[in-house]
Amino acid sequence: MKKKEKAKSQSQLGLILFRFKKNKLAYISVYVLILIALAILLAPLYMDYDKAIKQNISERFISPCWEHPFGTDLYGRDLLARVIYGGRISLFAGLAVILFSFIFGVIIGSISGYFGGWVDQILMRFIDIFMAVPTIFLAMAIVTALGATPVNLVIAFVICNIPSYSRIVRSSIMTLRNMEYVEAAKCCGTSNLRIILKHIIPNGIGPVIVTATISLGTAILSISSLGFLGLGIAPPTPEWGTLLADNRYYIRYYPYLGILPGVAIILTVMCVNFIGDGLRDALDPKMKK
Amino acid sequence: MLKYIAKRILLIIPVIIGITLFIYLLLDFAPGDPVALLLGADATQEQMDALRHELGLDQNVFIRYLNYMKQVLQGDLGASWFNSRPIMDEFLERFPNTLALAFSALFITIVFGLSFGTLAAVNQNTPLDGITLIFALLFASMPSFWFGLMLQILFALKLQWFPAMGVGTIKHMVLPAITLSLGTIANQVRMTRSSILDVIDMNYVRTARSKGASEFHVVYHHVIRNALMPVVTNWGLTFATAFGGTIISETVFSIPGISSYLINAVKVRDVPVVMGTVIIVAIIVALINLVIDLIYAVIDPRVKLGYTS
Amino acid sequence: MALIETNHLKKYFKTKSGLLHAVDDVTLKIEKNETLGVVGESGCGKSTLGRVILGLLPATEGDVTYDGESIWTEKGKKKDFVYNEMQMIFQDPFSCLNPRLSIHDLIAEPMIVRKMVKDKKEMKQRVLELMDLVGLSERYVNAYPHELDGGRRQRVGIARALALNPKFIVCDEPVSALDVSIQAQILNLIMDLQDKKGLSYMFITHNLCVVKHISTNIMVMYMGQVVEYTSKEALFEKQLHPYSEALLSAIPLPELRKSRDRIVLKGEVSNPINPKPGCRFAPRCKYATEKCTSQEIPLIEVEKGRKVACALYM
Amino acid sequence: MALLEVKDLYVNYNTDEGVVHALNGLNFSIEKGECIGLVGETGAGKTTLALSITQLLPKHVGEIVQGSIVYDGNDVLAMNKREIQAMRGEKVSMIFQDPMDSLNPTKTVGHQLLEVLNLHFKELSRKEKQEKVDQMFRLVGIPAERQNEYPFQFSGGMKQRIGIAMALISRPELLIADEPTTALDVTIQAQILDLMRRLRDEFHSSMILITHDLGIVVDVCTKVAVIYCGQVIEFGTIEDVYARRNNHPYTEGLFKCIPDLKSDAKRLTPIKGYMADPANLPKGCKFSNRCDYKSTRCECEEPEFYETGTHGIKCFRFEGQQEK
Repeated sequence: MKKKEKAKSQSQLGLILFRFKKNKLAYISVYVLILIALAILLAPLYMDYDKAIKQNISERFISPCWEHPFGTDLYGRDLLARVIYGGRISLFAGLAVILFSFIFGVIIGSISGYFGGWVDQILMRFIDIFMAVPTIFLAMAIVTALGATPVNLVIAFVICNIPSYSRIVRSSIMTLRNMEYVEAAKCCGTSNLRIILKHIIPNGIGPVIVTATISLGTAILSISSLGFLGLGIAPPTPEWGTLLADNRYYIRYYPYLGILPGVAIILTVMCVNFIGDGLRDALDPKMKK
Repeated sequence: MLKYIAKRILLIIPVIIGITLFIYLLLDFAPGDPVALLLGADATQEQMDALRHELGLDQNVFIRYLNYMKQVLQGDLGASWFNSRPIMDEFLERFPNTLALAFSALFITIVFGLSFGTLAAVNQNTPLDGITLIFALLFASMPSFWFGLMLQILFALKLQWFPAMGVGTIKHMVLPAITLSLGTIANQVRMTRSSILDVIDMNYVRTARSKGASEFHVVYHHVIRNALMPVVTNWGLTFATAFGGTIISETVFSIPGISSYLINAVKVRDVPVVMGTVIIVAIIVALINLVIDLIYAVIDPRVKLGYTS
Repeated sequence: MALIETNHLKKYFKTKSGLLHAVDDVTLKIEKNETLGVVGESGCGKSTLGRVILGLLPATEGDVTYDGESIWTEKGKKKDFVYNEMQMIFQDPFSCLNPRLSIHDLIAEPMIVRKMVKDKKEMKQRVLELMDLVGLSERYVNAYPHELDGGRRQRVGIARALALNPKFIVCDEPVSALDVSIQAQILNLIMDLQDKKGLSYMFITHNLCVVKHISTNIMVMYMGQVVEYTSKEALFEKQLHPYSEALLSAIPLPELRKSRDRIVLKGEVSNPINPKPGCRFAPRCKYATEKCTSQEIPLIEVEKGRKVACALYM
Repeated sequence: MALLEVKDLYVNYNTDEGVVHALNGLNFSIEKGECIGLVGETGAGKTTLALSITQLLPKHVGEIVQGSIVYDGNDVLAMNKREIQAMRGEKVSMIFQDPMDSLNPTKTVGHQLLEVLNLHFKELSRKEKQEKVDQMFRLVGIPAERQNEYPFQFSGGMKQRIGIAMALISRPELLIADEPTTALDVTIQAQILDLMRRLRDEFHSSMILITHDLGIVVDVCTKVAVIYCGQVIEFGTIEDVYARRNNHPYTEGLFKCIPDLKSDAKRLTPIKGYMADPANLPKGCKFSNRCDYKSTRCECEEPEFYETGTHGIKCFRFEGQQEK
């Protein structure tokens, strides 16, 4: 009974939040992720960037200790510093990728889905073209052409992500544009823009946000994959992928070199995934119970 | 049916033209002179001009593209700018490795994805369901290069159960294929689960139960096939993802496949190699999608009858 | 002059299997303060007709006039006055309200769009007035649609339609998704509003029973065409077209009776895709003769104010 | 002995938003060969009752809290899975509301009929089963050749015919039809009702017809039970109830708010207010908040069932009248 009271007079958003909070794992993940993000964001306040890039051969391969909690790598750089500063690129490049893909995807998908007809046909044929090869191939080609900088990395992945976002937005809008409340809006002469912004996007955005959250994890992993392949960020800038690539031949002798950065990446990405999962369940209560 | 297949194959052509044109222009637009890269720093202007002429780089980019495509249509992908080896030869050598890898990953993904997804769905809201989902998310959160390295160190270098690198036997394939399927299994499990849960709520499943069928009969005869439909459509994407993932697997396990070929070409901007790879990959992905659509038609009578009528 | 008039209105849709004659040659007239009941089964084109009259769909042929003026400009744009004068009440109380908006915002939305109200205070007052008019308690003003039941949602939909003070409202099956006890409430409300505000309605339904009380005239449609068009009294007195007769007879009435002499039609409705000339009801009609399919059956006036399209009356 | 006897049944749905009390002490029974119409509005608990009888309530959500269901002398709630499965489909069959999605879209309709025989009549030969299927198709008015087609190739009315064929092929003792014609057009509804009447006479099955339409019941059934807020509030033969002399105030209201084709009254007489929230039910008579005759007693005390012959009404107005 009490629960019922609580659900009363809540907007849909409120209801979704209410359901999300019931998913403990997802709820905890939000806090953990905020902590990780703060640690990464505020790194300059408590940790010298020099520690992450300055080579110091005399201190190479020091196992984790009080001074170097994650140990040092083959050039004697502090691994924790490298992981934290590396996270800046991975996490924020990932966020940027999602943000821009989201914006472009919503714009293209809405136009395509709402107007249909030849506009849709043309846009979708373009989308087909970019879906013709696996994203990582496309991203590789774009990064090589533009040069390996963080900004170009983001551009490459945004181009790769737009198609799937557009498609999701498009299909969700195609079902919504036939809803009776959209017709009701048309009846009083609401402009197309207002219909899209006020009636369609707020109702269709849910699945897109879920996709965005889940693909944030994928984006972080893909960016570090390119780094691992030597196609991402140019050294010595620390980045999660390059960091592992640098040490890959020494991991068998110094396992901490692989395990600790790996755990850091997994923890971050897993939080993102749990949140995405929680959001999905909150948006689609049918999946629970 | 044949008409449909022909139509689908014809539709691949504009897509291929689009993607190749995009990449061709992109590589051309990119800063830096490939000729300078090829000849090194101390080449003279004459040498550079000569090579540029030899490679046809002194012409307009669209004309070059047209000439290139003409050549491709005759089945000739040209030669690498770097070692002048015909690209086709190189492909034929490397392709089987990559394909074998991608297909084994697809196979592992489907087998594990379907069985665990079904298991989780049927036991919805039990600990089994929860554990499956958490593991799926855990695997989805691992960088595959890291996972590959860990597998390599543990099972190849320490335990020596499998070879650490190269190709040759089935054993060589095990670790790379597992690494590769890591990224796709999680998604497959989740999709299968949610799709089955969707179907299990359908009225026709209730109808089947009302006929007095056992739960196993209901799931086996009425749920799985219908639940497979959205999952099967996703196999195309799964394959593409696995195919893209071979880059990592091949790098970690030093497999001479098409992906490692591409990485090197991309690093030195070997345009014909990049273009050739993109064309071949696009064709393969499109064909796989076609095959998957045909499988779909077998499962869904609506589509099948739509083709024939 | 009639408030709403259509003249040989046609709406065709292109489909894969041919041209769908959704609305085929409909001529109708709705006077001020009158209600036209449009009755037919699913797929007979009644909803499409309503949408064409409101200008939500462009007509393939023919025109819709409001007070003698076409609702379309020369260039094919909808004229501005249409939005203020003509509104719609929808069938599905669940999908007709945007779930993200509160009841206040839902009712206020048309007034914001048409810039009818100056400030927030006036808006709030207008909204409360409208809620009162449709019998919604004030405490729901900040509620969201998912918190209301079907009957109350339908009241919100009616309040929204009334927000712009329209003269003409198309009611597209407004009660068919509701329970009978709620149905009667909503029907009464719609009739009361007509008296209070001098509204004209086009009332679309599949249930002849429902239009019994509300209509002035009734139009029976079958596969895109009008088969009978007459005053309510005349129709319930005697149905001239065999389809109207069957439709009325098929309604299960909650009363004891000895014999069950209802007409059961054979066959089912098909789509009017590339229809053949002749009566479209002929395949299901027990009176059908060769005459029915060999020639076009026009809608002809058999008595004053009574039109039927049937070979029996030619 | 009654074929089916439901006694004091309470069913809850445990949802995220709280507990919904779908059935609240429902009593109901049906004799062999009877055809009872179960009338009520959305949310009254009609479908819940049907699903409780066949133990098909949604897992984890629907829960039988109290009461008993006895079918042919056997306690349904005590049956194990196998016994329930043996009962479903063979002795008790169901016809569902929405013909659009009550059939498996990827199996031919013939196969779906055959499945019932494969489950319950294993002793029959293939040929015999096939013959039965053919015969069933003819009986519901579908050419037997069409059994190799898929559900999407049929119209709504045809699909419902197939649903009926599927429910009757095992010649069940009890048929539960849950709003079988609600999704159909009136002229098709008339066809289906006609068919159901014919088959009811032919198969001699007992039938529970669930509907919201009082008009359908009088056409097909011999007895009627009116259900409101998860309770049967009036029960009797068609003649008892439709004579409209003594009715529960709710039934009376229902009759009044159906537009009458004969009267010329301009306004309808609706039942005021809305059905009580099943998550938050009133203490006394569940209808008291909408009732014109209510007294303070109705608000705090639940009325019993007062019976006169075959006619029972759950309302204090009829207290003491049962002797007459």
